[in-house]
Amino acid sequence: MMSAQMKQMLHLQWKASRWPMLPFALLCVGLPLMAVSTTMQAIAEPHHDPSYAASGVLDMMSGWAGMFALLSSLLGAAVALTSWTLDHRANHVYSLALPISRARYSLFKFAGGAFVVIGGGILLLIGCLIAVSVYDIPEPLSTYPFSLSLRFFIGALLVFSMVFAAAAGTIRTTIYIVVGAIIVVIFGPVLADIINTVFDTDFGTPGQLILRALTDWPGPFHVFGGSWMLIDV
Amino acid sequence: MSNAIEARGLNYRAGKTFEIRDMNLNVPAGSIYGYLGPNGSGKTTTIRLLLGMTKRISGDVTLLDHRSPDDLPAALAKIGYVPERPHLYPTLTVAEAMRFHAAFYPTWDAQWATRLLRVFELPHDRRIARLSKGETGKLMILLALAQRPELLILDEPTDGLDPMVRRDVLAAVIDYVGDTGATVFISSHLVHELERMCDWVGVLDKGRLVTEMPITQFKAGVKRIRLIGAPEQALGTPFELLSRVPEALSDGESWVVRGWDDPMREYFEARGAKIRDIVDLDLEEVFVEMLRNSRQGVTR
Amino acid sequence: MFDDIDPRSPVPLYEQIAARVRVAVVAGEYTPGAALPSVRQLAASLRVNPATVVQAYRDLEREGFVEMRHGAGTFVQNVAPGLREAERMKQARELVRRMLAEAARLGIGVAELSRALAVESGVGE
Amino acid sequence: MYRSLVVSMCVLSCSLAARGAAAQGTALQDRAREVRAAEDSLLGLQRAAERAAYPSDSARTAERLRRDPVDSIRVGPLLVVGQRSVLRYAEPAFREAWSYYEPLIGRAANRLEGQRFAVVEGGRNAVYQTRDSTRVIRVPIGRPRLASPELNLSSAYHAIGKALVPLLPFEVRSWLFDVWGVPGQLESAYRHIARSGADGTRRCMRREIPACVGVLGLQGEDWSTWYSVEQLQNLIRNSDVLRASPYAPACFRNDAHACIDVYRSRSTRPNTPLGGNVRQALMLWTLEKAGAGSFEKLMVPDSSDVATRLVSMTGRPLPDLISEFRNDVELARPRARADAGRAAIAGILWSVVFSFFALRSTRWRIG
Repeated sequence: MMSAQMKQMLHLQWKASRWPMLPFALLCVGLPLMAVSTTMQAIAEPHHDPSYAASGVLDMMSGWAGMFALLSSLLGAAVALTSWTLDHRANHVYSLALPISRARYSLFKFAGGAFVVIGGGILLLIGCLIAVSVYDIPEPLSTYPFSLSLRFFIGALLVFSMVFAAAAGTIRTTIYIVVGAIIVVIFGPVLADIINTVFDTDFGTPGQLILRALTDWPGPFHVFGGSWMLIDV
Repeated sequence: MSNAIEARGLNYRAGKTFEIRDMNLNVPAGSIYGYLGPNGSGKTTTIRLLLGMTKRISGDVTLLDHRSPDDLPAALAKIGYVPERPHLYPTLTVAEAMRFHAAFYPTWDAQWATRLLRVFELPHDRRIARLSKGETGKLMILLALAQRPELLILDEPTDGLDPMVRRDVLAAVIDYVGDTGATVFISSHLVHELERMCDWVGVLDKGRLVTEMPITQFKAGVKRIRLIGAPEQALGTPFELLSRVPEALSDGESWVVRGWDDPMREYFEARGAKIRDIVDLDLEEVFVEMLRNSRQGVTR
Repeated sequence: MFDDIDPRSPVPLYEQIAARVRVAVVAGEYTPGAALPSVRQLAASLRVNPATVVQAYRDLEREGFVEMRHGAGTFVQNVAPGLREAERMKQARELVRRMLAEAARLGIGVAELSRALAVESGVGE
Repeated sequence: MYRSLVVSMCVLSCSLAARGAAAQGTALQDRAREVRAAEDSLLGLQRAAERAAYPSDSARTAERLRRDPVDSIRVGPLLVVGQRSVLRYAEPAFREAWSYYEPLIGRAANRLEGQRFAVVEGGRNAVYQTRDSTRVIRVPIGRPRLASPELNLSSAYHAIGKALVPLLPFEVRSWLFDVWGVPGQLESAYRHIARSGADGTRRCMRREIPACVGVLGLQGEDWSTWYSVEQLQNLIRNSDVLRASPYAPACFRNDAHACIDVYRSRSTRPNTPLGGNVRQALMLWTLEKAGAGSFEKLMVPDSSDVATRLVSMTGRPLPDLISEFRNDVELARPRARADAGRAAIAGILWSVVFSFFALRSTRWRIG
């Protein structure tokens, strides 16, 4: 059973994020419908050779893939921001006066946000299932509503947890993070170049290293590097 | 437990201008403790230090026998806190805020909360963002009271509220104290408001706790004495001299003293000074003279 | 009845409350057996510390004006006639003392004062 | 304050997804082309650098050569030349690629004796010159920390393939479009087959093996096995030149021969339904199946066609062979689902890590 406190935190998250989440909810259902319907319209145009339907669908779908990923990360970021803004607005005074530890409160908040993200994933799944059942998908293509929705949910959860963690900090910690990132990006390559010339070593530039560490498995952004196509071979 | 709040050697610094140095604060259990100080003297900061919202440099704080900040959740479960500025989630309605609050406090008294809601005439289905200032203040007090705390910490609870609301709020607090004997720590810069209800006062000025004593002692025999030919040195006085200033219109001097008793007239007569007048002072005037004294460092 | 309680007065609040009750009792406003407001009620309505009210009631009880019955409340006693007279006199003298102090500050002599008293009370009747 | 962070993160995730999507569509089968393009551009860069370095800056060149001298290593019969810093990364790639080819090509390895490969680091200029530039195969090699090691391996495969192509007879070379493939491209082959709209490919997809044989170009240029009449009509209709052919009206009246005549009359042909990649994948797959000595059968310098050679290499009838190839390709169909599962595990783990950071959210927020 869910504790009364968790229930209240969920309710709070719901009240805080329902209006900002409305456009996201519409997009989650609408994006797959939009993607599939425009694709199907494009390949149904008179001058389009129907025998090339499959390759047309694949091309269009790879164009839409980025939109799914973008929506996923925007959803995650928006949920994270809405979960903390209320606390930021009053300097966290109310939550600090509650008789629970700070970690427990943050965990409640995290869980509340994660529920909203799950909701987004479910809406996207619904949209995907509707989209692939309404339209005839040309052979030999397959549809991947479940794996795309899973990917969407994971991507959103990931961005949510990152932004949530950053927003959980004070302004000071955020400044540290941003300044640290800027230093790595600006001075990292210079430093790496100096080290490489002086010691004749061959580290890559930190930027490249970091990018690879982030995107290759099991890096945190790996999920954004895979296939975001609802319809694929 | 003899003290509901105890701070020992509290140190804090903010920037270059404000600091709290070696503060010792004792709020006796069961008392109504008035924490007085002009705006900017550090009342709110002290409260945040006590409640573990602001990090102190050093010092020990004990709340209801729980050490802060290690054992804060246990202490906070028994503390009703009303901050100086609204802190509730503005998107919740009044009823929702009450349900939220209730979930976190095992001692929540739903029946009494409902009664207070009626007494305060709060619209239960209105969003907090749309409440008036007075309504928000009343709701904050309602939440703090309905959790039936052992210790109420009120930070300027009536600041900016109209007299009607002020009266309702304080009456509710006193009603609760009369019922339960809870401790109240109430900060204000409005002295006369606290005058009738407090039994202890702490006076804060520029981060320094100037004095801390029972209010009867604080007010005992406080007089303004207008003198002609006042002695240069005020040594060996049988009373406590809070301040002395030259009179504006005559060549006399005006002394504010504490612990005055009529036989002490002798002190002046023996030194050739003539008493023109002795006037009673209220708490606010004592407070003002106290601050003047502490700032000028007049000899005691 | 407690409207003119003045926290700024040098007279302690409990003393002021006790004095109001005493006056009411000797003036016959409170008949014997009548219940005083509960501590909690009176404190809340006056916005004074409940301890202050308790102290006032205790003083009154010691002086024999009221009786505090545990759990039931505070009730006006049947005041002995001697006590009633003594209290009335005490109140009268208190009034006069205050008047004299004020007069002294204004430099008004006792003779002037008693003349004024005669005039005022004559006009008043 | 953290809003900018969010924006940059969204941009990053979006671009990654775009990259991922692009990769899904093209990268695998186009890796060979990319490597070649990179090589060509490197060649230009290198020449320009050499022109600049000779002779005006010879002192600097000498200095660079002193610090990082040119060396060579032998990998089987192959000779790999390059600066030591680059050779370090080229060597494992070449060894692995050669260990794949050696059993396949058997005694033909002798024909590669002394074949030179000049390894050039991407982004830097080579500071040495080669004597016989026509015989030398240039190989772009990246530092493994920057470019993935698989890319270097692919470079090596490709370079050795370049050395192999000249050994083949004309029929085989032209069938392969002069390119030797990279092993393990069955998934890419599946993508090509799935994308292709040609009637023959569709029928191949539906397990019609003769159609597979046709679209793989194993029956010569038999277009009627590639495209249906309607498809040919569509293709002709969409081209001004072909539409103007005198045979076009007959073609539009569903005369299949006339449609072929349309192309003949313009000395052109329709595109092959499946590109070189699928043929190259079939070739390597067959070699792997056929085992030792089969490469020599491929090399026999007579005019027998590829189909015949495939049969003689494996000793199996062609439909049997192609059917098995088709099945293997279908088994190699990319599994998006499995990929999502792995990404999900990583994503959830990272979310837990980040949530742990969030749990450490400080209570010292004011003052």
